[in-house]
Amino acid sequence: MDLRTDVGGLRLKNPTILAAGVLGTSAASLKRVAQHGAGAVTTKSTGVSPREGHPGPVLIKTEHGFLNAMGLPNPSYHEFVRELEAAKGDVPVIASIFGSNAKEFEEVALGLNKASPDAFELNLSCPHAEGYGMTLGTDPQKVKEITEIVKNAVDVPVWVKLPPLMNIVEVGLAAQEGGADAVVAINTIPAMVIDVESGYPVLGNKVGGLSGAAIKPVALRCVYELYAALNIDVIGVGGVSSWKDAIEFIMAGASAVEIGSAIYDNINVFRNISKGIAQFLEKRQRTLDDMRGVAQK
Amino acid sequence: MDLRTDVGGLRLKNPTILAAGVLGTSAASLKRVAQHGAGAVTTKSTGVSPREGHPGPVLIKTEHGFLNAMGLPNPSYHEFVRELEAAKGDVPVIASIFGSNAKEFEEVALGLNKASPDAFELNLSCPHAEGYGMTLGTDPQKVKEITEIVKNAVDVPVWVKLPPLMNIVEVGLAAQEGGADAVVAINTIPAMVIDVESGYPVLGNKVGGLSGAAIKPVALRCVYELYAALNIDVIGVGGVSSWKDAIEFIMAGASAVEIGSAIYDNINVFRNISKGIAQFLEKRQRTLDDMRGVAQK
Amino acid sequence: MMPINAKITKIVDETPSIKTFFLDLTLDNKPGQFVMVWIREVDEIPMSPSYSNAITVQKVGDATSALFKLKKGDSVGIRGPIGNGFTLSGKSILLIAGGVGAAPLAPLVEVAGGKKIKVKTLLGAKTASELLFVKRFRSAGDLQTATDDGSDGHKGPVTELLDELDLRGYDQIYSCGPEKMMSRVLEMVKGANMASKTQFSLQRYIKCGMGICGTCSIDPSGLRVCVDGPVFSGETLIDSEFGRYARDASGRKVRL
Amino acid sequence: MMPINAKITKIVDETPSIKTFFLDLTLDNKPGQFVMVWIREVDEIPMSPSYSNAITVQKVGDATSALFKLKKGDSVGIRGPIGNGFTLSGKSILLIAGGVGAAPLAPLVEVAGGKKIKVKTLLGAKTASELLFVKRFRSAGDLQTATDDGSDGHKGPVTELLDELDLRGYDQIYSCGPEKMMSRVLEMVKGANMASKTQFSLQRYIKCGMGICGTCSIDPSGLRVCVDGPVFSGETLIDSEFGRYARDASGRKVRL
Ligand SMILES: Cc1cc2nc3c(=O)[nH]c(=O)nc-3n(C[C@H](O)[C@H](O)[C@H](O)COP(=O)(O)OP(=O)(O)OC[C@H]3O[C@@H](n4cnc5c(N)ncnc54)[C@H](O)[C@@H]3O)c2cc1C
Ligand SMILES: Cc1cc2nc3c(=O)[nH]c(=O)nc-3n(C[C@H](O)[C@H](O)[C@H](O)COP(=O)(O)OP(=O)(O)OC[C@H]3O[C@@H](n4cnc5c(N)ncnc54)[C@H](O)[C@@H]3O)c2cc1C
Ligand SMILES: Cc1cc2nc3c(=O)[nH]c(=O)nc-3n(C[C@H](O)[C@H](O)[C@H](O)COP(=O)(O)O)c2cc1C
Ligand SMILES: Cc1cc2nc3c(=O)[nH]c(=O)nc-3n(C[C@H](O)[C@H](O)[C@H](O)COP(=O)(O)O)c2cc1C
Ligand code: FES
Ligand code: FES
Repeated sequence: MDLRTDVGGLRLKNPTILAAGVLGTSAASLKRVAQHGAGAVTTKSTGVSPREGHPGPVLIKTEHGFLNAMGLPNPSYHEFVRELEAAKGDVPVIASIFGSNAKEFEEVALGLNKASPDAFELNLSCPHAEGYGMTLGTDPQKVKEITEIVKNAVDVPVWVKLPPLMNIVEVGLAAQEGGADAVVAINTIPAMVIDVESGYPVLGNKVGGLSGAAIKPVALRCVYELYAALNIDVIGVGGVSSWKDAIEFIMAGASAVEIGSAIYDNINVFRNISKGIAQFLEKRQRTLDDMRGVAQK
Repeated sequence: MDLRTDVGGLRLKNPTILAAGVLGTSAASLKRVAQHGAGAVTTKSTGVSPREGHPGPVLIKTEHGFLNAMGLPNPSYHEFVRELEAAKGDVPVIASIFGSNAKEFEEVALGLNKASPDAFELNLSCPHAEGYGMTLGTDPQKVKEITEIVKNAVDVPVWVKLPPLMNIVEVGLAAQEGGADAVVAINTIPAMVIDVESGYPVLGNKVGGLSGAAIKPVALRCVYELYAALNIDVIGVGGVSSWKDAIEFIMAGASAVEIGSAIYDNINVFRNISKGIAQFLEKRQRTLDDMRGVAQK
Repeated sequence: MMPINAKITKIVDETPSIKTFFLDLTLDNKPGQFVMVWIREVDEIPMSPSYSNAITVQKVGDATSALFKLKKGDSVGIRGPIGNGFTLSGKSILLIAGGVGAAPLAPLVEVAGGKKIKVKTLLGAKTASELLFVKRFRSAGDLQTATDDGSDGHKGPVTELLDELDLRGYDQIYSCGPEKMMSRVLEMVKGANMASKTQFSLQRYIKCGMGICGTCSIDPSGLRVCVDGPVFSGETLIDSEFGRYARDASGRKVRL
Repeated sequence: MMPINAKITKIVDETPSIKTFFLDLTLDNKPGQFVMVWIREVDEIPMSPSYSNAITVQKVGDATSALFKLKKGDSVGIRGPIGNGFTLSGKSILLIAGGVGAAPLAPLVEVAGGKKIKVKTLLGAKTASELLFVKRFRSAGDLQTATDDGSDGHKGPVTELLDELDLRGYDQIYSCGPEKMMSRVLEMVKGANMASKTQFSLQRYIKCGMGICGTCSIDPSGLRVCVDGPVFSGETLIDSEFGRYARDASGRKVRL
């Protein structure tokens, strides 16, 4: 079964993509994920200067998902450009970048562009790093401005990763107006867990972002609404861990899915999901394109 | 162990409250919940005219929570005022009301006020009824205006139920400025589930609201942020099903918790949670007041 | 509980207004439990399985009409089984069924037959052609029928057949059908001091089918038909709303 | 996996820089697996249990200093056990431990002792007073020590003791300690064709401890120290970053 598919300006061998911030800090790690079947891989989000991230605990498995407050640790684009270069080869590599304003986004994009990533993903949605991510991604004007400046700076496709807003369509439209080739929905949902024995919030940063199975129905709703309203591709992310999850997203309108937390159970998740999707399509004698958006009634 | 507590202008015998929209359509049902240990009960949200609600399925148990799109079915305040009257007696009864604008809220509040509810809860947060709930609750100006008008119309405490916004503090402050005696956080999160066999969204209304365990960390974050920023009481709701959950909310700053979906497992959830809280406090020789907000570091 | 996809494998016309839909699924329910049937794009409605793999439906409105339009090979979504179902007990039982209310009672008599329990059924309908599952009741025991027009059996309400019976002669009594009919049964079993030994399957507006929304709560107990029922002992129903009113989709009281 | 609250029941000074913290919790780990220790308000750091209910910690920075300030009765949060741990095999094994690297090896020799496996340990430290768990290693088998200042045993790096041994005489070799030391061990076992029979416990910056964040991935395999390790066969480490560089909290390469 042919799972090749065009997604936001890239051609992928299958519609499963490694999500940003997961196993994306080194070329070796990205390549290992590619070898486990991912159709494309996204790097950890990179910024203008090195950040150590928040103190631990930085990631907790909750009963129904995962909660993280990594705090955007990264060695800066100056350092990361070498990893990015080395990461290329197997499958398309998408460089996730962040900044506190349009200028910083441009600087990082230009810096990493030397390593010729296959696409950029703008992190306008990380919920636990003051002044970054979500702080910008909730403002349609800023989303448009940042998308435009990066789009003008580079020649490869630019994807915009959105926070799980009630009015996600509004920022999705802003990204589209800014020239985005695709939107990616969703980043984690701001959340917290408290240790009742000690009375402390468990994360070092207290508040973090919820991912995994718990958020899947929220992500699916976002994809559904974005697909109905936008003309550009929508990439679904949030709680995908099985081929059924992936098909749900595709039926909601996703061109591809990104996978993060499910790595915890099995790094083979990409291969397993591709296999499951292929079997599903074969049984029905349908293609991915046939399935895309069928839940839009 | 004494669990009596003052919450948003009411004195409750324990800090567990039946959430709006759950077993709240008749006096008999509300009284049955009171008999199972609830410290107070909230009615189904009532509006100006009868609504049948959305076609089914209206409620689905997902892997990690519940998804509903009831669509605010209610017989109108004209009819419901009699149920409200009959519901009184055992524990405080909170009348949940909705409308499409401040005038409608006022009309419903005045109408139900004849039955002397112990408090009003303004539903500014239901996510799946076009023109109601969340549509208003995302706008701080409207939240303030509606709170003010109801507050002026009635003499009992007025609580404002908020949607799970990223910037929930902003609308919480608006409710406080409008004179609210407490804020209640959170209502369900807009979400959906798709049936991969048929390609249909499962809910009759397609999009609904996610409740239950999946949303607990999100609700907890909202309560934590509201408690830090507001001077009025915060009531936590979202995924409470055990005494540990309740203690987490209290440590985050909640004066009480509302319980909805957990009824599914056991209508005795109120009694069980009160018992668990009492044991926890006894072991530590602490009171509810000692525990409130200890996670605010 | 998510709906499971079920394909319709066969459709049988039972009466002019009632069809049985066989599914490629074992419903795994006790007689009297029900499933929620999702007719896509229309609604989700409660149905008590009439066989281990079938529902028997009377066309009464939107959703049932949409269901009647489905063909072999089409599919519906199924959630369930839900609720308590009937409790079989004793050596000799009596059933009073009206209309499509025969649907959950037919599998009950078959289980009873397997357990060598003596069964007597009183089956009513508007007219002869609307009598449901006549063969199934007859082969499981004694059957008496009643029709409004006298086209089969006794002419008049099926409850009139009760007048001739000594209700105390039965260990347990079961009833399912129009509420007016069941309410008459309740009066009679109450009179015979048999209310606590009579099980009624109630029909109320079911929305969530999960005991959460409260739509199906009955007065004055607040018990939920969907999860605390749909089968209730006659004793529970005495002095309740049963036979007097129900609530519509909005929660408004509607006289019966 | 949420942190479990563990109360400190006893604190033992092992060496001037190392303390053992006993907890009211059974850690239930294989030797070489680790737990994440949450020192509230400070950080969460990886530690390999030294007993079934204890961790043995060297003070090196913020979190370990904060841990050293805790008293009996205070508590920490524990997540784990995490990772693969050592695999015991053969009849005669050799251990090379440096500094606090002795922590996970001491329980290993005790398990080996219980299985009648012959154990020889080479234990190194800066100075005599810093030699960790001398008694435990000695009672489990043969022990040779080395100190930088010659205050006990051989004067010089512990790896120099390897020169005198026939490495092929051992069925399996285990090493834990400073990476410079382990990297020298790797060279020697490689020379003796024993790399595939040698298990190294690696220390890398661990953030999530769940195999998700990628902080601990090593070049060029991309294997994660936290879940694919922390124990790796020497064969896996040949021509890797091991002994040459690691990454700091930001992901920047740091030469060793
Ligand atoms: C536990 C239970 C088991 C049932 N088993 C059967 C069965 O085996 N066979 C059968 O034919 N019928 C059965 N019914 C009745 C059946 O559910 C209704 O006839 C059906 O829901 C009507 O749907 P509609 O859209 O076609 O009718 P509508 O146009 O919606 O209304 C027609 C009538 O059906 C009632 N009704 C509508 N929706 C519901 C609902 N969700 N729940 C309850 N009543 C409703 C209305 O009050 C009205 O009186 C059962 C009902 C219950 C509660
Ligand atoms: C699997 C494993 C098992 C370990 N077992 C033990 C043990 O049993 N006893 C013991 O004393 N030490 C052990 N360590 C090392 C211990 O985790 C570090 O010494 C500790 O994290 C230092 O924290 P700090 O804040 O005090 O030091 P910092 O001030 O943060 O730094 C001091 C040094 O510790 C390293 N370090 C800091 N944080 C981490 C981290 N999260 N993960 C790894 N290294 C870090 C830094 O790179 C630096 O070299 C183990 C490490 C690993 C990876
Ligand atoms: C540990 C961790 C780190 C993450 N780091 C980033 C990041 O750097 N940039 C980003 O855009 N998203 C980041 N995310 C969000 C994921 O890319 C993804 O949007 C989210 O986890 C939902 O997908 P999932 O449920 O498959 O994990 C991170 C998620 C996790 C769990
Ligand atoms: C079936 C159902 C109906 C609901 N109806 C209402 C409602 O009418 N008004 C309202 O404010 N909230 C309503 N809610 C939201 C709940 O009151 C509550 O905020 C939410 O379910 C989260 O709490 P839980 O996780 O304990 O269920 C409803 C929730 C459910 C599950
Ligand atoms: S139908 Fe919702 S409680 Fe019974
Ligand atoms: S520390 Fe996160 S993957 Fe190992």
